[in-house]
This record gives sequence, C-alpha cells and structure tokens, in this order.
Amino acid sequence: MEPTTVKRVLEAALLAAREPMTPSDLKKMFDEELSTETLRKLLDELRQEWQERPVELVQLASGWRFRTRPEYLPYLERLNPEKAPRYSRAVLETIAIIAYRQPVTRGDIEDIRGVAVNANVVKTLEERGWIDVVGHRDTPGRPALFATTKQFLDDLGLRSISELPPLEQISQTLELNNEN
Amino acid sequence: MEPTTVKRVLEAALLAAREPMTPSDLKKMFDEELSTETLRKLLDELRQEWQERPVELVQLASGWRFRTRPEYLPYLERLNPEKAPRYSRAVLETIAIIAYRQPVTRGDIEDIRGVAVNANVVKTLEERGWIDVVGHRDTPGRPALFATTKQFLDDLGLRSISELPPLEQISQTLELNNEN
Amino acid sequence: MSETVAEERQPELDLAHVARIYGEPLAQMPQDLYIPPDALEIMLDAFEGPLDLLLYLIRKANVDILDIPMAPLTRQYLDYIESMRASNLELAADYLVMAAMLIEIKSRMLLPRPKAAGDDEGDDPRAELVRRLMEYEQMKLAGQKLNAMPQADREFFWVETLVEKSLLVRHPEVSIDDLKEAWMAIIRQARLKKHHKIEREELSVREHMGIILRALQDKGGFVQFETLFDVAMGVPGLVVHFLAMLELAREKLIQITQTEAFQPIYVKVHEGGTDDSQESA
Repeated sequence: MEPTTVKRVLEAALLAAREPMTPSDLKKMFDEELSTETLRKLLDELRQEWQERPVELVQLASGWRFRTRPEYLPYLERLNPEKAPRYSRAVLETIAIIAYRQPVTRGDIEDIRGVAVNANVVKTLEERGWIDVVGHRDTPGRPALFATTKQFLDDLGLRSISELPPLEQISQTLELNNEN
Repeated sequence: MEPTTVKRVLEAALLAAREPMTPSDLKKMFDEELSTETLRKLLDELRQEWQERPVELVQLASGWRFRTRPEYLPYLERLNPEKAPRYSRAVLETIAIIAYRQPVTRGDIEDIRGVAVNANVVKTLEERGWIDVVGHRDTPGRPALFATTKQFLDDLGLRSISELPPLEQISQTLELNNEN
Repeated sequence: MSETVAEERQPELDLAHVARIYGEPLAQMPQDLYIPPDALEIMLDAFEGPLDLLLYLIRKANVDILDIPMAPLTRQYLDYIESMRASNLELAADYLVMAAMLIEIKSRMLLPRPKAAGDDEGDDPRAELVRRLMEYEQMKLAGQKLNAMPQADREFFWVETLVEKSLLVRHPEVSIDDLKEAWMAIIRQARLKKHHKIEREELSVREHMGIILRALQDKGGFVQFETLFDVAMGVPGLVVHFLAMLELAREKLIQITQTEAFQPIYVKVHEGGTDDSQESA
C-alpha cells in the first residue's frame, strides 16, 4: 500500500474516532506490518498538513485525536452556550491536589484545604471521568486513594502528568497594596 | 469577516458536530447576517476542498455533516470487527451446484436440491458477482444457464474450478460416514 | 507574578461588589472590622475555608508569611469568627478548629522557647501553620492554572465525523469447505428421497463450457471456431476446451457449422439464443 494511502486511512480513522487512538489501534487497520517509526512519521506529516486548518491533530495521554483549535471557541460556543462546564473553587482545588499530589485520600485533601471535602465535589470529578480510585491506604478505615485518569489529561490536551503547569513558588510577601 | 474565515469556522463546527447541522445552526455562529446563498456557496466550496480527503461533506435529510467515505469503511471496520454474516443453506447449496455442475439452469438446481429455487437466492449470488447467465438452453422456455464467474474463483482463492475438491472424494467421505 | 496578584485579589473584588450592593465601605474591611451581617454571609461564601481566610488576611496585611505576627492575626481572625457567630451564621467547624490552633500557637510563642538545636524554624510554633498555608496557596493557584487551560468541550471540541456503517457492504465469507459441506448435504438429501446417482464429472470441462458460452456472448453469439482457442491454455487446456465444446454441442447449447470442407468453421449460440445475449452483458 502506498504511504499516501496509508496516511489517508489514518486520517479517516482519526477524524471518525470516538476517543483517542493508540498506535496499536491504528496499526490494526493494515494487513502489512506498519512500523512504529513509519506510523510516527505519517502522523507527523498529517499534523503538518492540518497546520492551516481549524482543527489540529494532537497527541494525548491515551493516543491521537483531532480537535478544534481553541481560537474557534468564540464561534463554536454559540452553538451550545450552556454546555461549557465551569467548576467551583472547591472542585478546582480538589482536582489540583489530586493531580499534583496523587495518589491521595480524602483525608489528605482535607488536610491541605483545611475544610471537609464535600461528597459532591468528588462525585463531580468522578462523573467527569477525571479521577478514580486506584487503591486503598493501609491505615485504619482503609481510605480510598484517588488519582487522575488518562481522560483528565486528554481533556486538558496533555500527554502526561509531567506536562501539568509547574507549581507556583510561593512568595513570602505579595505586594498587593502597591498594586492598588 | 473574510469569507475564508467564515469557511474555516463552518469547517470547524461541522467537523466537531455530533449531529447534522442545519443552515440556521450554522448561521448562529456569526454576528453578521449570513445569507442562505453565501452559506450555500461556502459549503459547496468546502465540499470541493475536501474532494481528495477521506471524509466528505454531505447534505443529509436533517442537515450537513462530514462523513467518512465508504471506501475507507473496510479499514475502520477492523478496529471493531463485527461478525461476518452467513449465507443461508439454500444459497450455499445453490452456489455449490452451480460451481460443480455448470452451466446449469434453475430447473437443474431444483432437480438436484429437490425444492424450488427462491428468486432471492439467485439474485444474492448475481449481486455478489459470483454467477452470471452464460446462455440459454434450447428447451421450452429457453431457461437461462448459470455459471460461476472469475470473481467467484478470486473470492475463494481458486485459480480454476478444477481446484474445488473433487466430487467422488466427497462421495467417499460420505460413504465412510454412513458406514459408521 | 502579576498573574498571581490578579488572582489573589479575587475575594477582594467580591467584597467590593458587596459594598456596592449594600452601600457599606467594605473595601477596607480587614483593617476596620465592622462588617454588616448580610455581607458577612456572602463574604464567608467567598472563602474556601479557614486557610483561605487566613491567607487573605496575611496577604492583605502584606506581611512576611514566614514571620507572621501571631497576635494581630489571631485577633483579626477571632473578630471575624465572633461577628459571624453573633450573626448566627452557620459556621463550619473547621473555622473553630483553626481558631483553637491560632490561640495555641500564640500562647506557645509567649512562653520562652528552648534554643536547643540552634535557631531552627522547626522550633517555631508557627512552622506547621506556615507550611499548611503555603501548601494550600500552592494548590489554590494550581487549581486556577488548571482552570485557565484549554479544556475539552469548553475551549475545544473533539472532531467526530459520521461513520455510516450501513454504507459498508458486508459480504458473507464462504470457504471451499462450506461448498463441500453444502454438496454433502445435497447428496444426503438426494439419497433420502431416491437413489439419485451423482456420477463423476470432469470439473474443468464444465468450467470451460461456461468460458466458451461467455466468450460467445461477448463476441455477439457467432464466431470463428479458432477464435475460441487460446494457445496460452497449453495442450491439456486446449484438449479440455475442445471437449467442452463437444459437450456443449451435445447438450445443444451451441451449433458448430461449416459450409464445406476446409472452409472456416463457425460456432454460434444455439438457434434463438442470440437475442438474449445482452441480458448478462
């Protein structure tokens, strides 16, 4: 099969995908053995070809997928204005703690935030598919250990936890008053 | 707004759409009034631009959507293979008779099978490109004579009909089975 | 840094907003501690807990987080708690726990500290509080950063083109074994009904009969004898082909004619067969 044809097949599959596609998914479509290097090269070429288009091919934690470029949001959000989920500070702080300190128990989260963790906050994150229970800590009560999922990384356009924005170095004082 | 920009926005929206999009959906994304003619023209241009790609912009009953071209479906199929359908016994016996006794008329097939041949059975095999009419027997009614095609041989991986298992061997196997 | 400052200001902006609604001078609140009860409830909502409130007080006072003046901080904090309790606001127990912790730290700082292992901050009763405040602030800022990142279904959308599976024609697979199996079924059936003799057939003769009929049709149903033979078939092929032609003639499917000796021999579809040739073309 011509490399161009292979590329078109990859493109068709990625455009139609319901979730990110792994290299081994992609290879499955061909009779001939497709080497990882060739696949990688073709995917890079595809990414190049789409450079000027409004959607982009991205590599995520669980594979490759096409997505719309963020600059098209102002138009696209008019189609479904109510869709965008905006999270409360409690949810944001909780997901941050789980992402940066994983695996953590509910108790760990409460220690850091200084308040009890509302059950709805955990439920919201679980329902979004961003966190799940990866085990239990061997302490009394055997509390569940939470970690972030691949979907969390996918939804943020990341390949791995190491790509999360670096933690802020906390300054000793903030010149808040000067700014006012 | 530049027509090209409008076109890119339309493209982004249509690629990400989960449902076909109506012209009024599409118009919703723009502040400026987009005339139906302009929209139509831009969609036609988009369709042209996608001519060489594995996905096509189609107008369905409920609106516009990008759709994977049918020729790429066999590859996508391998990602989630469904069980291949089976032919009925009638179809299998008919093709076997045509293969071994060609050229044969419908009457011949009926004589051998002892039951009337359903018109759908013959149609199925003709549509598959496995049999065709190669002549007519000079008997009352001038019945059509069926024979297998090259396509049939190709699909079964045979070079010629003589590569089918010989009949006497089949009969012998049967004798052996009966003796048991 | 400027980003951090902007984010840090958020509770204050909320207060300014409250001030406008209730017409009270709330912007200076942390220094002047009078807060109208209604505003207090909204203010309480603005904080994510005691650490958040403490952090706000510290940042607002612009003091070094590593050298928190415990006395004024504890007083301010307790004043808040007190006014909240006075207004009968439902106050999370976490706020009271923090109040107890602040008082404890303050009282320990009043006691003379044993300077055993040098001047370590491990001896400072404030160390644990500072650690918690800094960790909380770090996570709070991380949450804001995550929130600022493009997110699926919010800033971008996944591409998902339509796959119309029905457009894919799925043919049943048939193997040679299936055909064999079908034949055996036919024979079994035939034996049950009557003594049906299925005699030995030379398969390739049958195949070549089809080939000849098909070639005849393609060529209009009437051709010269030689044109039906291709030397590429090889001698066995030519012999089988010839046998097939004889069989066709015997079964009256074709006619072979020659006007006189040594004249061209013609092969044609049996009388009346030509008009149907288009059917399968």
